[in-house]
Amino acid sequence: MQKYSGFGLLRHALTYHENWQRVWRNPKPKKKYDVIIVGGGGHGLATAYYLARVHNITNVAVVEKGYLGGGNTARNTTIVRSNYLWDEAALLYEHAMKLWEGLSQELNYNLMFSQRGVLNLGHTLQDMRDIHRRVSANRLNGIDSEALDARGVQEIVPILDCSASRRYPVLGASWQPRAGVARHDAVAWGFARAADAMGVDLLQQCEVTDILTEDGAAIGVETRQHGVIHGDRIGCVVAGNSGVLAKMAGFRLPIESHPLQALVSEPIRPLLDTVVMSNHVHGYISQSDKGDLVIGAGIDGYNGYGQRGSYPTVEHTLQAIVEMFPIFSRVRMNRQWGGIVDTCPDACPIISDTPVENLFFNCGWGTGGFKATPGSGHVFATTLATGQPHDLARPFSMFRFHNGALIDEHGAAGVAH
Amino acid sequence: MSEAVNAAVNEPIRVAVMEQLPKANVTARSPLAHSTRVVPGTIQETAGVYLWEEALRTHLAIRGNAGSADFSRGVEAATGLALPDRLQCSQSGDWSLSWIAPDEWLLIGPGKEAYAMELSLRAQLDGHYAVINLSGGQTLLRLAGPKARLVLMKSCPYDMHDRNFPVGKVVTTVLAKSQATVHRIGDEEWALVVRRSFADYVWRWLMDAGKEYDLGPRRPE
Amino acid sequence: MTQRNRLDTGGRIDRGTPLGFKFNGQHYQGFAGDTLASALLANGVDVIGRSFKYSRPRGIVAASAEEPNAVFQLGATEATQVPNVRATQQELFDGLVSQPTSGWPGLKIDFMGVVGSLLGRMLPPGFYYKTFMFPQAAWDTYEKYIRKAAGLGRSPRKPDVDTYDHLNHHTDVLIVGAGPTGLSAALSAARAGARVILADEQAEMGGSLLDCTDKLDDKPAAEWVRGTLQELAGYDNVLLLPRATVNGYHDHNFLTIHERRTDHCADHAPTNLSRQRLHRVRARWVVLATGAHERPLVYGHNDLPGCMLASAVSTYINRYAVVPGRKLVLMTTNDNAYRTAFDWQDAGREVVAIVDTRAYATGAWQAEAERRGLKILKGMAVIEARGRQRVTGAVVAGLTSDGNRVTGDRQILNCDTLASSGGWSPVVHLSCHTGSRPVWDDDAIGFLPGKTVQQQLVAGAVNGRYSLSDCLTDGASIGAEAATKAGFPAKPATVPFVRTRPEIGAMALFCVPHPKPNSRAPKQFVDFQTDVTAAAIELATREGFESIEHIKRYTAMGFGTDQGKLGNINGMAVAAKSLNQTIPETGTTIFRPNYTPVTFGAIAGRHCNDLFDPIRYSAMHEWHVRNGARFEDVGQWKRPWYFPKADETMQQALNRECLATRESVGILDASTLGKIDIQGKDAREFLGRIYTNAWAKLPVGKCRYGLMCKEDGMVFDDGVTSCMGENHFVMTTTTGGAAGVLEWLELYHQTEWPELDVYMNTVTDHWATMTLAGPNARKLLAELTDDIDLDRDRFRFMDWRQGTVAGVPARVFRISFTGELSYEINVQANYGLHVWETLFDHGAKYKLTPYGTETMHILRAEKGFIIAGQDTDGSVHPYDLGMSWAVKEDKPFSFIGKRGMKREDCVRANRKQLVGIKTKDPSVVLPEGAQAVDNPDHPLPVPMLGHITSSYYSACLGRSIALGVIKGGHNRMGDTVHYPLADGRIVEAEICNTIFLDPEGERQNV
Amino acid sequence: MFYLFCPYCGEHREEEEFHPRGQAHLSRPEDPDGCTDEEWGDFIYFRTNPRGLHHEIWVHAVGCRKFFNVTRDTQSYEILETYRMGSAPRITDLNDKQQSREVQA
Repeated sequence: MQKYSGFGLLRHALTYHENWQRVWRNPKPKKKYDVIIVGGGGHGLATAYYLARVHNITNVAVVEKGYLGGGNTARNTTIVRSNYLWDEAALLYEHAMKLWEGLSQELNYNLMFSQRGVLNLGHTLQDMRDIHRRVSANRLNGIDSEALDARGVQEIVPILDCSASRRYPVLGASWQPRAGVARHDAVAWGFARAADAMGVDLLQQCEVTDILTEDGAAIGVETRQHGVIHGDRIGCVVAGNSGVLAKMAGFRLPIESHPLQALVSEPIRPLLDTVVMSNHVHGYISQSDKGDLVIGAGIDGYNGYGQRGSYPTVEHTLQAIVEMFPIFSRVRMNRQWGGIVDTCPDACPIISDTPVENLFFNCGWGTGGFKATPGSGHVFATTLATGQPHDLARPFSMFRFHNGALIDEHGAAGVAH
Repeated sequence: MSEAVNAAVNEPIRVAVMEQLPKANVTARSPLAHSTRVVPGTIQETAGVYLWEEALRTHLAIRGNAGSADFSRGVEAATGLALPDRLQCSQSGDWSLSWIAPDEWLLIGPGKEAYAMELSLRAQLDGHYAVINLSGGQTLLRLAGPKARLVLMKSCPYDMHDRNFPVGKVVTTVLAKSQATVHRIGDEEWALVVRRSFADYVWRWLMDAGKEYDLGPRRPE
Repeated sequence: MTQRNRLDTGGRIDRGTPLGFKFNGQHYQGFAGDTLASALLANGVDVIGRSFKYSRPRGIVAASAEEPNAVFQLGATEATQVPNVRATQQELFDGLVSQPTSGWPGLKIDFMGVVGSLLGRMLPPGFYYKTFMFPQAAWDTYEKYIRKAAGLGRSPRKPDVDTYDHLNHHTDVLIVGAGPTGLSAALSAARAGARVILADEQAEMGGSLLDCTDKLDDKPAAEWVRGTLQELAGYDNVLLLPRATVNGYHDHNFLTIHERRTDHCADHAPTNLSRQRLHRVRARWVVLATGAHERPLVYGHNDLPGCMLASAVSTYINRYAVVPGRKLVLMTTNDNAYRTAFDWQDAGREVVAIVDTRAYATGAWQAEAERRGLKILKGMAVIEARGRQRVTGAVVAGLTSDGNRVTGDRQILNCDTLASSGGWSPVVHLSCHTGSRPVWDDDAIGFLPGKTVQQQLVAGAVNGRYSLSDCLTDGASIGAEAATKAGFPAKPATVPFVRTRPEIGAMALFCVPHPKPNSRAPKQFVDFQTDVTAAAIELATREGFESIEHIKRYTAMGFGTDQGKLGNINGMAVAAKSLNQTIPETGTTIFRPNYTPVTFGAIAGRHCNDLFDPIRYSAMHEWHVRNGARFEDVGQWKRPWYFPKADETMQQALNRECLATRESVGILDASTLGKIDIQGKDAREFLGRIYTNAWAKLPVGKCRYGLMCKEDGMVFDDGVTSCMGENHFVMTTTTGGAAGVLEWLELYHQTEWPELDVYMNTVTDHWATMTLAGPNARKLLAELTDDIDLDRDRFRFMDWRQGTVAGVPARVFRISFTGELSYEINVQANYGLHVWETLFDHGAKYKLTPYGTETMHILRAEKGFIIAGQDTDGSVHPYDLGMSWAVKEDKPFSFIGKRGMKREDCVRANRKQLVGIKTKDPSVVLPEGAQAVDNPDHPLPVPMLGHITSSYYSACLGRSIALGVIKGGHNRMGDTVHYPLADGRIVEAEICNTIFLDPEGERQNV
Repeated sequence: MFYLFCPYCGEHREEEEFHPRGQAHLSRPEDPDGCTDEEWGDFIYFRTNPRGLHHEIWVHAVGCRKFFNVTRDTQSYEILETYRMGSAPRITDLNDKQQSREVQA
């Protein structure tokens, strides 16, 4: 793998950048792999990387119907945090957080992971109860987390309107200083480059049309472009399309695919250095290193694979942003887009074996997948390498929806007398 | 002891019905009692739009099976109004009967007659039906004037155009972030039924939307 | 400075109305009818910005929405700042103040000239992925510097002084674009009687006709425009929307139009008028008549000020009477651009040469050029521009016929303006917003709208029909087709006759080759705003970024505020060539809303500040305000939280309210609780199915508490339901849950059990509800009623009675959420305030004390009553709550939740169960949310047992009390657990029963 | 933004008046108590979630408050039909699109 550095850049500049190597190969598919990973997004590529790096399994194919990192990896608002409520989720996301720290150096690819802190605002007394509950649990789980009052919030984000005259005044927030954002494309590309360098075949423009089984066990995939590719184990990491893949294998998932929208403003001079999220007025916002305000909100309520959502969601989101930041009223929205998120009933992922032997699914991350990318790949690599779940992944079996052991991150419904 | 329970001793009471208005001289306060005083503007003739509350009317929801001849006959016998078709309103004098849903209608009339009307409906109806007194839970707003339609277009996603919303039509739709049952009662005359707890919000919204058109209080007769 | 580039005659500006404006601190003058861009060009302002990455001087390139460089900060005051306004779209007004947004280090300082080109070369695409990694901790520092350079304009620092609003429309035909195509489409549709909306982004409708020198029916084009607009304005079924950009095309023909109502008048809007308006349009049929953008050619140093689009040069001359230079070189791949040379010449300026890339260019246009004495260099191209702050010359060389290589000698033409035309790119953006992919068309040399499921028609240049007469005819027939499809049979309007010269075929050329490889050639810019060059795109493909999406993301092509309107197709062509593919094989990226940027405020509309969200009030709200209540937001309701007296702290107020209630009588406004009226003969059966407990035998006149679960067995709401009659119940729900519960009930009724005869209606707002609680409640109530027998044995706990309270007919429910003797009085809401005030008139002797939600919470916690949503969170079932008494297992119907709460995980031991928690130190109030542990010294992560759900200081008990969940808590009564707090304290506490006060329930039965 | 034909109001209405309520034609098992955990879990959580033709329930929340069924393409978002509770869809295959017009109830 060609080493990247400032010095290397200078050297290439002197030769007019004519000698840069390819970041990954365009290999011909082999007939058979030890592991086939369906889905070349961040999670799939991370899985391939950790299979090779941690488990020394390099006879691996990543099969991607479009281009690498072209799904939700490329469409999210890049927030990384680990301050989840329930132990199972918190430990999984914190595992990811620890991997994020130092990942640029490990991959020799600057992921622009910027730990500028995330605020989750509270606007009602119940919000504040939930915040204190979560912060308390986080701290005992070893996750940096603080509960702030309105004044504390105002100190961190001077441009946020924390006055009592707002419709839903800011009462406080939870604050995770280690949380932040990362450059989404770089995550996919960094993992891809490193995995490729260890021998993983990245097969783009290769669409899986069927999952082949024999005696209740998966043996390979049928692809539109390259016919049958065999694999000893198959891992599906196809956010937004998990239901479609599951149907090929003959079972259903407790998942519904919904549109999730995001939007950006035109680039403006930086004035917001942290990530601000509000469940109650319903919007979240950060500012990228390019100057765009990156904004998101909730999912649309209907199933949809259209990578676009409904306009009222955009309206509500910007109403929320203008409510929190009245000074942004004259800033202009440049672009909106949508991703397809697989939502589970308990807002937690599925990292699991399935009714089909040798077939494993990693899906259902809902709106929270990006932040877990390295952690998800790391634990799913263990599943694919050993056939047994990683300890952190064990609670996330799809069969929890049969026995009832859900991990309900929806949290409190927020109603009170 | 209440009449309902008293009666239960002899014959099972099916539904609790009561006169809800005081006999004594007690001041009623409409949901907008605090706001009606503050409509801006005094030059009534030139306003593009007029907004006022027709407070303290009788509002009864009637539920039943539209397909049953007995039911429609019973409603007509009690109210003097034919059961209106989908999205329509029957009107006679002070009373109006609006379609709300395939099994629901809204009867609006003079403020003091809710109890008598409910009794009369119950006397005429049989089988599976319901009458629900909502007189305290909602109020009637009136919007009028050449710009009234524009105010509605600012507020509701529904098609307010003449071709789609002729006089006589009734539609329940979104109004800002609340809802209203909108009835077109004349070329430039609209009636809006809104819920009590949202009335202040709707009122402030409409005043704001009408600002551009020099909103005024009740249109001169 | 004078308007040295302004012509004495012509144009559509009003020389009688001069307007003063400021740019970059300098005062200038323009005329009414100018855009900011045309006024700057009139004043000879060449350099209007510096490029983002390489700090190169940049000038105005285009005349409309595709302008990449002239992006300014507008605003005379802090509150009226607007970032990133495109000068080509901003109408001039008197007093306009503008600033460049990209002037680092300063417009006039030639930074790159100083530091040389090597630093520029250190910034290839993706350079940041490859650098700034070491040491790990330093990224924060690097990033601070990177962020300093980020962004164009700036956000205001003060709240907006203007307002924005929405207007909803429904229309038969929405026509996007009022150029020749849109106007003739509108005529056809309007005459048929269809409701038509015609929207155009410009101040004046007419599009290209406003700067066109062709005659329509032998008259100036503008005359036809005037006549057409006059006719359209006369129809009451037509709405004309100028200054209105259709920026988004959403599903089922929903489109948003951003109208700038006052941006052309002044810095901010006049009173009572919204600054901008968002039209939300549902159209039966949409006609896209969006036209095409001219595509510039890519060549060396093509970003120098003075390099412009050919059509833009014509627009400035014909529409604004501005000739943006003296000596023109025109490079073109097509006949159409010859007009620019003719316009230039007609304006009395020198045309140095027409450089036509086609060796075969011999036709009517060439003949006209020759007739005019213009020099044409055929089969040649400008390979680079010369100059520093502005073009001073063009280097011209021969081209091979395929356009791939340079041949022959180079010559230098002296000029100050270099116009180029590479043909047209149809404005297909809107057609792509709902997922349709555009399709490459070799004849049009551009992408045309693809197949769509929307009810959409396309006409004119957006469909590759570029000639004026084609646009007019196509518009007329498509307009008629749209009206017909919308139910208004229509014939195409007759269109005027256009005298034109025949055109010969254009050449598909995008990036002009250079004798050096692109990597070493002078920078050939593809996307000006993001500083993406042809070499950068080639480098991306060399590194393996082969998908057009990868190329876009790696190079940032198209990510500017112009979204690559000028550059994207050229970029795809460069990529295709580099990958040895055709353009359709390379594909295009997806265009997404917005077409041009839209103000946040306009999208938010009036849903901001006081109107952000409804505020719901009870009938007694005014009293609460008068009496100093502090309010709590519960859902959309404002509920009194507590009623502090002067100088009281919150805790003091709560202590007073609690004690007053327990010792005498308190009153709570409970109107916000959801109330659902249920009538019908199966109402009882229905309740039995949706509640966990029994309803079969509840007699008329009685009330009962019920728990509601979802199918998973988890509690989601609760409340008291009263039997009003055999066929009549009134259910209460939590305040926040009311709407959701009613919809839930209807869902089951309408989808699962339509055979049950029940009707359900909300009566939440109809009844004002006030709860009298405390030992003196009966005495007080007795003073106000003479027809309700309040005797403890005849009107018992969990009974309800009808009667009169304070002269008002009422339903009185003897139910209690405080554990005290308690009556809930319901009267029609119009009389709520009267009854409430009368209670106070009589209540003084009992020290009647109003209390809010907080005291209610304390009083109920003393009794161990749960609050759904606070003590439950969707993961606890009734048994977890210790409420097995509220579950009737042997009902004939398997009620909702029954099966769910029997699942394996729901019946295991060690579930989190609701218990009481008493701190060892009675003065310590545990924070709600605190987590219990058995061993506080356990290393991280510490195993947790469960959290505190409710916690208060109880003045009645003189100590703190709490409810919380503990793993296996029901079997751990008396155990000690520890609560480590954020401040380092570890609070010891004992697990106890949830009922802290009056375990026998005697107080409510007195 | 969707434009849905409410089969009870007999008109198209804006999406803002409706709430989606998930997959249609699921029926609650006759004998919940006789279901295994797996069967019960399947009923409450597992969905077909198709890319393409989908039958789903919507409620005309701000309007007539009636629930009804919608046949919709989850890829193109085309509404192929809407129909009342208790009736069966006419379109069960995307190839049947040509007969797709909302039931004008």
